[in-house]
Amino acid sequence: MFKKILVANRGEIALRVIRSCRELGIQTVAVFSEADRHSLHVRFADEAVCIGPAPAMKSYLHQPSVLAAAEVTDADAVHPGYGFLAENAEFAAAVRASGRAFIGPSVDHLRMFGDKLLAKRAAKEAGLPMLSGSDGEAATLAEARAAADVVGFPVILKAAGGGGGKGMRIVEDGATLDKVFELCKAEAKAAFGTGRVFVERYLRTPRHVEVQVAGDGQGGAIYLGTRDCSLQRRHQKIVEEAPAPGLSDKLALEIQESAARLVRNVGYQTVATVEYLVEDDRFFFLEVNPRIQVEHPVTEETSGVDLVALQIKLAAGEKLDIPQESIKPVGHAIEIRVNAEDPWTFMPSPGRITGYHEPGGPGVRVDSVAHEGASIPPYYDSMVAKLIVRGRDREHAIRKLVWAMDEFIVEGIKTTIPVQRELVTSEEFRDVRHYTRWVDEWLAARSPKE
Amino acid sequence: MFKKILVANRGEIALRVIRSCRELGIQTVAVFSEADRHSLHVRFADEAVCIGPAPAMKSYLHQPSVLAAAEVTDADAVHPGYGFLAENAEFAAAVRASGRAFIGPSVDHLRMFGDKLLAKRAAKEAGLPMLSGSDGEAATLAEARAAADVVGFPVILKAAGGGGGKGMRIVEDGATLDKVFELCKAEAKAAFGTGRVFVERYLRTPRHVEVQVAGDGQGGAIYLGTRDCSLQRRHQKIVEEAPAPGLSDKLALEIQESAARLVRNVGYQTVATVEYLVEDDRFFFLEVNPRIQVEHPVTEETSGVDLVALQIKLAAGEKLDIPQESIKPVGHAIEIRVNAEDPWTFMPSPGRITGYHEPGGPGVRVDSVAHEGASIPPYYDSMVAKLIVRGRDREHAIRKLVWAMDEFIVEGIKTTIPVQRELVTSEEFRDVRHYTRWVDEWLAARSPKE
Amino acid sequence: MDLDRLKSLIDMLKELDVAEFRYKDADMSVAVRLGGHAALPPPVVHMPVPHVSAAISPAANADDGSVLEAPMVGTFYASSKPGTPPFVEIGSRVSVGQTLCIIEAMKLMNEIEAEASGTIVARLVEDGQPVEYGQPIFRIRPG
Amino acid sequence: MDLDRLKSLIDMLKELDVAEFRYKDADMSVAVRLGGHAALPPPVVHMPVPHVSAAISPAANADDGSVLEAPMVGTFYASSKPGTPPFVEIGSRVSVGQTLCIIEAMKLMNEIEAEASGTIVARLVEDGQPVEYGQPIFRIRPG
Repeated sequence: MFKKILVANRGEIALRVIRSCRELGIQTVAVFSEADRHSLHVRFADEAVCIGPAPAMKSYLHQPSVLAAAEVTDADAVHPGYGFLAENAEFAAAVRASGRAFIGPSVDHLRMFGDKLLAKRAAKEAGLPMLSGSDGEAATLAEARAAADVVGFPVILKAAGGGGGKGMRIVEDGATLDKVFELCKAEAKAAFGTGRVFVERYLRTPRHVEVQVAGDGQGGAIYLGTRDCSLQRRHQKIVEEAPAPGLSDKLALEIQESAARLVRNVGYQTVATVEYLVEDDRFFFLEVNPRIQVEHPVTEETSGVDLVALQIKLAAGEKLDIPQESIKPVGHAIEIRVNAEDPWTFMPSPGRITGYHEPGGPGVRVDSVAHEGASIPPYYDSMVAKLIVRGRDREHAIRKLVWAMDEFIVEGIKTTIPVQRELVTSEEFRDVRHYTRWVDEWLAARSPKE
Repeated sequence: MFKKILVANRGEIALRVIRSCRELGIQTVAVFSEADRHSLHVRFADEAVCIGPAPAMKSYLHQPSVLAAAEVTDADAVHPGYGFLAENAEFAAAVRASGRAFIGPSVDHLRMFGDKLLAKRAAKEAGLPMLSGSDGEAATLAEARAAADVVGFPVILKAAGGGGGKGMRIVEDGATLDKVFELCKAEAKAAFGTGRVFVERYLRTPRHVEVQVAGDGQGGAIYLGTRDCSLQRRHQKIVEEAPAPGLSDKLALEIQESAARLVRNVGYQTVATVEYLVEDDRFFFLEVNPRIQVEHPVTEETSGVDLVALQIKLAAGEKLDIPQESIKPVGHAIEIRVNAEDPWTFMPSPGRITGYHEPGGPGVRVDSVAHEGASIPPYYDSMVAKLIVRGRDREHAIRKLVWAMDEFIVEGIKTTIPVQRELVTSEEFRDVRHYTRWVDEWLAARSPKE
Repeated sequence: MDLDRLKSLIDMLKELDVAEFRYKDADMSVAVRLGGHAALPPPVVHMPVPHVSAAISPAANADDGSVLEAPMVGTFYASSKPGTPPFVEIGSRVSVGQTLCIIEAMKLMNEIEAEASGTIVARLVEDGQPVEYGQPIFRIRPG
Repeated sequence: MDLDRLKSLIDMLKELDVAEFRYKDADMSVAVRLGGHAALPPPVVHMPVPHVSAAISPAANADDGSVLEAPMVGTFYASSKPGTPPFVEIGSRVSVGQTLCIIEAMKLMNEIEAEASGTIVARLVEDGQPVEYGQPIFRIRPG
């Protein structure tokens, strides 16, 4: 097992990693920018190194500084958290070249799942149900037109280098496709370094369902349950739950087995999330996130498995010691991302927290580094806390969540709690009639001027 | 079900009750003394009434004020929490006389379990194993001598009106008994209103094991698991865990079944704790606490049952809807009472909290109304928070607890966390070699001058 | 220098969470800086607590006499029975021991008496309304 | 000084979320700074963070010249190779662009140069020690 892990991240996920390290008896090194000198992730690590000024490009994203911090502290592994360098194959390679473990997948798997076309090919080879489309790159407008004509408009044009809601465009008709195709390729090239794009069938009202999986790179792979993250604003998840509600037992089993099959098929080692779109009892492969995800706690709460500890153990070369049969998710868990944003315009609201109280009691979990007197800096994402509740069933979890939100005091800055409260108490959410673009439509209908 | 519950308490237990009420859709009324005007239990209730000045005798213990608050707010039930008026039969009778529900047992059961002699008789009738002794009141010195001679010195002389560690004295020999007997009776009379005392065998190194039970007054009674609270300082519990470690399956089953039998036998309605002493694989009835207890969360975490919600439902006349077979405790939970006290002298350390961060993450629960800027007033008990952790097994729970304690920031006042950290990491605790007076001996050995 | 007035000033500044204070006029000048620990920071509670008394408007100006606070929780009655005239009206002269109102709690009618003689300036609670401990019920100008 | 008027003033300032207030007229002047908002309260972190730099004593007096901070994370070397004399000593005159030390990170030797000419007053890091970004490494009196 590792002796000392450098946590190449900040905020709640850095503290989350430190928590599991402490339980496993592993020393920790925090890195921080000048803006985060007083952050609790710094206080709770055994050692801490300032790696640069506030802008992420000069600190958390600056690979030489992170690597040098690992070197001077003699850390034998690096945990990237999520975001920042977590899916950066070059960084993973550099960490490993320096003789340290990168707590994440192989460089090949990072490249495979970082490229949507390669990911789709791997999913197809594993027999996962795919959205119809160009079946590979649409290199020319003619190829894109041909694919769109077969699939039927509207189609979605996606950049191979995109993902997580970035680099995609809905195209309503052929004339529009003619107009935007080259532009899209140019944009993709500029944003992601590759101009390869592809055409996919566009679903109108899909739900976002994903499966938490883990593989040990030695032929072992398990699934740990489904999650539904269909409450999204502009493709950004704001509420997540486990298990995904409203799936038939058959569908839930199929979707999970297919996810584990993909992981097993490519010999993947560590935790990952396989994402799907679900519409009308059918599911379609979307993408793979080869890292720990923001919403991992809802799976922890239902499965009882510490996913970060599992991730660390797998990175250390341990075999998967959890038989599939032993994973029996219990109850229902929901997470909201409490962001420092105006709840209706979603404008960032950085600043100092002047009053703070976290909800507690049975079934309530808060992952956060916030406290009274702490500042949410304007340089990074706006997350203040993750609030996770666990109930006997979905209805119980929703009731518990509503009260926990009412009990969550964050003063001095605005948070997204008010909009999340309305969303989780809506009839659409209760009856599972929501879909990935529902929040956007609901917000537009709510304030037509926005 | 009730429409509006007045919570006749303060601090974390008041908030705990409010949390379950919210989940059940019940309105809440907080009462508060002038010292607690800014307490979070006041903020989170739907209504709040100031019932008097800071001293408890003039506010939380002042029955007319509490009753009047229920009257003016039109509450249809009163939840007493623990401490204060929770076991006061006169108060329970007055609440019921005013046409409201008292969320607790019947007046008869409060009287029965409030009098240790009546409680012992009930336990004996239910066939529970009893400590040998005077078998009822030792009305005269001669009776006490006779009982002590049979049992063998040292014996313990207990006041019928005592309980919870109060009103008892260890008597080493006959000469001492002669000297203290009348004094004890006089002290008991002064402290508890009754001078009745009894003689019991004294165990040198017992563990304190208790069973969480619930009855519906209609013949239904279940047990929800064992707890061990053997880490005590001067009879005050400071660390509690569930299940009780080191009991054989047979003993654990017997002790739990006997507890449920007692509750069933007397037709008890609501939650209670049956307390035992355990020594050398034998168990002996100690007393019954007819209320929700401070340490109830460890049972909630292992059984998955919301005990406060259950208590409220039972008070509303609902039948016990949880079959005994469905209670399958999972994992291990430990609670520490974070008190505002010097960790080594246990001198109260009231004052203002200048920095505060609660631990979080998987398996960590905090029940508290503390926050940065809050004050721990000198008028009441010194509890700042209850920290509860849940692990796969006892060893995992201890590891998690240690880190959670390290992560708990309470600045501006002293807390008991440092002594609790040493206790739970001791070999004696790990190997379950501790007993009810072990902490006192350990403390004395640690600093001989104390 | 009047020490008592100075103490009142500092007490007030502390209560108001003032960090620094300077004052100067023809007669005097004073400068006070309050220590970090002395001043209580504002509590988390900023929102009004929905007290039973929330609907009752707070007392007016501080120089409008002294406030009589409810000595107990209960229901405020201005008169001995419904339909009868109130014990006192605005402008009434009252003397020590005179009954000003009734606070009823648990069927007990508690007569609340004047602690000093003076003139009723304001009644701060409506007839039949609940009051909590310490809630202002009358404003009385002494004399 | 009228305490009641003063209280009303401060109440108003607080309500308006004013941090500092000064007023002066012919008769009087008053200045108030309100706690809480004006000055940032100390952060929760009171205990020294066990930085890699924890062992290094902080720079002395502020007037002892200006501080040169490490521009990157790495290992500090006072000389180009072990056993060779250091680039600079205490009392050395240095000019702009002169190499003062090396910070090694990921096998890269980064020469750190003087940004201004002056005299080395103190070296704040020991040879071979790790440094973090922004950590003071030299104190230099300009001129």
